[in-house]
Amino acid sequence: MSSEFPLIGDFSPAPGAALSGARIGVVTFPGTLDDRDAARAVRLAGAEPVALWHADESLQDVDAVILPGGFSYGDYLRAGAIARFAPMMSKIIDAANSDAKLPVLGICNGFQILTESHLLPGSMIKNDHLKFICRDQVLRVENNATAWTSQYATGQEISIVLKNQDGQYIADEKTLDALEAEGRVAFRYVGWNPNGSRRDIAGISNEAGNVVGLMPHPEHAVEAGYGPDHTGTDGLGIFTSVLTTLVGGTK
Amino acid sequence: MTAEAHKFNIDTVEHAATTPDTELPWAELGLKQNEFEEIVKLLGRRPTAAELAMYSVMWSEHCSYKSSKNHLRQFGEKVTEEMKKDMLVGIGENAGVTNLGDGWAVTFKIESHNSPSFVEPYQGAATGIGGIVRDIISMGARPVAVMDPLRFGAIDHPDTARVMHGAVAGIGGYGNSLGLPNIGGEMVFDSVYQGNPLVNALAVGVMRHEDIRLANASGKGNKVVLFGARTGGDGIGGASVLASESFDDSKPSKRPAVQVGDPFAEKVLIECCLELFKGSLVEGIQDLGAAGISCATSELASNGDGGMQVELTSVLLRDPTLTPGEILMSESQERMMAVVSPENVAAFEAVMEKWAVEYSWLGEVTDTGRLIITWNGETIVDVDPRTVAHEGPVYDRPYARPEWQDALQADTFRASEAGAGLPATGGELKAAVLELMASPNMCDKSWITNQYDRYVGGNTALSAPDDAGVIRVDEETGLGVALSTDANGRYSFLDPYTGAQLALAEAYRNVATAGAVPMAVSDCLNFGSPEDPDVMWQLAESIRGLSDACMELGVPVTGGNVSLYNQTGSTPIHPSPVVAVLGKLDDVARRTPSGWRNDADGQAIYLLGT
Amino acid sequence: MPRIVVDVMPKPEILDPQGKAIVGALPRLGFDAFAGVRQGKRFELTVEGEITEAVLEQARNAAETLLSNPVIEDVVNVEVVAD
Amino acid sequence: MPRIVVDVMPKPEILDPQGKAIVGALPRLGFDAFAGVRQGKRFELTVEGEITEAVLEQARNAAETLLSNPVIEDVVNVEVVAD
Ligand SMILES: Nc1ncnc2c1ncn2[C@@H]1O[C@H](COP(=O)(O)OP(=O)(O)O)[C@@H](O)[C@H]1O
Repeated sequence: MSSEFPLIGDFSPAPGAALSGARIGVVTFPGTLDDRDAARAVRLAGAEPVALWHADESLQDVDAVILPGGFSYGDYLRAGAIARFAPMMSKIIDAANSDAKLPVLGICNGFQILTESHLLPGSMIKNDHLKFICRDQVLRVENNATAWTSQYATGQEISIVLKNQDGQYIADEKTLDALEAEGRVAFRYVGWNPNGSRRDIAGISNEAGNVVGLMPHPEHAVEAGYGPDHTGTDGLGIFTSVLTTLVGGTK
Repeated sequence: MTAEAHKFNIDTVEHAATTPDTELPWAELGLKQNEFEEIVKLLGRRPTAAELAMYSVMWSEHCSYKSSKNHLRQFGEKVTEEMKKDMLVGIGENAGVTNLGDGWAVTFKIESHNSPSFVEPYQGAATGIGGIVRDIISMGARPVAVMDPLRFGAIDHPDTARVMHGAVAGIGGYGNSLGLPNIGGEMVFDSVYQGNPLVNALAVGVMRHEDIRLANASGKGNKVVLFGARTGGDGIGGASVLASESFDDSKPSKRPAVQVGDPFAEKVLIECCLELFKGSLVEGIQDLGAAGISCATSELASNGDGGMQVELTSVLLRDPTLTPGEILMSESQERMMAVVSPENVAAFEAVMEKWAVEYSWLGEVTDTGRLIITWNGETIVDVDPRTVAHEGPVYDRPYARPEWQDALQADTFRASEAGAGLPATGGELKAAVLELMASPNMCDKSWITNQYDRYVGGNTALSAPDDAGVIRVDEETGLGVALSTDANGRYSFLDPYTGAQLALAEAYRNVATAGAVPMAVSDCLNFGSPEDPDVMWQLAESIRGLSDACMELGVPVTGGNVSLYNQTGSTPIHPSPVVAVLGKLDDVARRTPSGWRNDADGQAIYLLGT
Repeated sequence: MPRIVVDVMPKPEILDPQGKAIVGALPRLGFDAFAGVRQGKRFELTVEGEITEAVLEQARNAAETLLSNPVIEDVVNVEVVAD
Repeated sequence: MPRIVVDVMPKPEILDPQGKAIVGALPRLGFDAFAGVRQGKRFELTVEGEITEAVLEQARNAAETLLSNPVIEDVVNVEVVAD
């Protein structure tokens, strides 16, 4: 394979990228699908994507980590259940809980891995209609005080891509009440709840706000022509948000 | 001899030579008397059980194209130099390869998985996607998209829901898990497909020119390796006579008639193969589809320059009771076979370990010109691989225009005669349009396409409900491809020659209206029994029509698939040549979506054509 | 309330991708005692009132027709469980 | 070969979408005896050799850590089955 032309979505930082100098890890598990897409989004946001392999134990000094979407281990047993035990996950769990509060974003299967890892509360079960669903989905940003949402306004509506089979977010009432009370609901579905998620929750954060998980896919809405309705780029804000967080700024 | 060697009553070549009169179940395995006699002539003795297994699957209609070969030649003959100029690999390999320029190449192919999808719709359709994707990987390409032309029985028939929902879920379940966007397809309901749904699947892949790989085993001393899933009894349920290799009365153990797909295993296999290609670690590679190891060993060997020696006990098994013949015939999914030079063995193994893919070394390439397969060192197959893979029987089946064709064509609808039924007022016209739009074959397909991931990969520039799917190949230049599949069984039934041409014309138009230059054609010819002269005529006419039209439009056929015996009892399906056209866009940013645009207020509408 | 439990397993000769993935994961977690895993389904049917032979017969029928796919699965158990 | 069976069911308070779909389908097929259905998982773990208490303990641990997610599921059964 020649290296001068990236094969479709290969990880190679675009020339002149990484202006911020930020390095963002994108983890690949066996069965991960959207790792190239997440790396592209990182690049378009101006940072450098760093490929992290599930079986390795070094975080390679990255400044933040993305657990991308897909079907790790085929989603067999439960979505995210087997991937959660990868060596790389132990490192990520430690780094996310450490004083440094490594920013971690879980998208779709990544969100499922985060709940299985107990970095985020609750769990995901099959969509209420039992089918895989792929559609353009409107979300409301409920909290822009997390590491991954600072570039949005609270209450802002964005349109990104939703695609999942096990996307119904559930938690017990106490947990749901606490999430709402603490402002940890990061995103809600607007207009239609596509999978039966409790209280229309599409994404949540941990207490510190450095760990965020969401079911829909912001990385599929970063380039005009390849996202919702052939034009949408609303997802880019997630990736620029973390860069802002890393340089210590806010909007 | 070890106990292992005695696990079965092994029918060795030596044994076969001394027992010429042993009764063999060639008829049960689907061979005709003349075919069996031909095998005996080729070998100069009766075949062993294992050889019989290999010949029977490789000489089946499905693998040998024995009824269609004489007609399919036209695809190779009716081509001009101009049509060949971008064809890097033509018909005959796993899939054809077309030059896209800038060092890029694209490969695509369409195949059927019709009867497995009727028996078990979810798994049948899922493994259909799996199989076509492996064809694309084995060319050295990264698969980038899939499509699924589907045909089911009447929408209100009680069995249609079972088949249709199962097949759609299976295509989604497998394709979505592979990370391949589904960029288009078809959905047709017609009672002719009631007992014979058509589940066709297309995959497209891209590669750099230097990454093109072919299925051949050359270089004496190079190692032969089987990797991916373990071999089970899948797909040999119908050939249970082989369960007792000595053909005595011992009871065959249970063999599944259906295959269950493991999309996760296939996704890992894709990444693992791409890593092998990147490191130039394989000399030749072949996917295992129908006819499994029989097909892979005989094709690799006969496309190479020598022979091959394989020890069959080295195959990793899921079911330890499989006999040698069954191992050779098994259709277990998610397996690949490769030829690796000795200096790359360690690097090859490192890639397998990284992806946790199981593998086993089976043997090596030789210069004997023979394919020799042993079982614990005893020879059970000793054949010229070309006689298995390429020089099977070819039939000139009789065909004739059916007697009923004239009556069928004469049965037309004339507005003047049936005038009373035509809409006369604006209101009636509106009602007629609404009725048409709500008919099963015209209405919205988003209930299907919403179950398919169209975004994964981030390169989908057009997908449903557009006329063609468009995929970006090069992120820097915007170079991309457009694809459409079409067929109309009713047109083809009325006139197979013109019907096939119309299918091509429609797919060609869909690609052109998306803004692409049509470049290549792949086709899946779904027909009834070739032993019926009416059906054989439909097949012959369709191929003649399609090849003439390809010549006329200047687009070559680079590959495809023939699916025969699609019939219930003696009633065949309508002739259904599904045609896929691939086109090129220099910059996918210039693609044209179909449908009115929101910002198009005040723009003029033109109707082009006659 | 008494329930009827229906157990459905993939046929032994059929590939079970889920079981295969679990077998691969177990040793990584230090569980080294298991040679194989197969994953099937367990259904619990609740009944209002008494579980008569007729109800049990319905459960057996439902197990064969709706709860399992006879092409790839076996119903291995239909029994009444009290608690 | 003796096996260890592990049964995992969705927690009672969690709505089970698959069970719900089955409850809806049963009466359409003429099965009217059932008030509710829940769908869980049944794992069969095979062991080479004898099933000792230590092996059974591993199975219990695997059931709690990998085979079930305590947020949504309960392990309802871990037992040895001979056949
Ligand atoms: N089985 C299918 N899989 C994927 N896409 C499909 C399928 N059936 C239809 N489509 C897509 O839905 C859209 C509408 O299909 P159709 O009504 O057949 O279009 P047309 O009549 O313009 O050919 C097209 O984009 C087509 O590719």
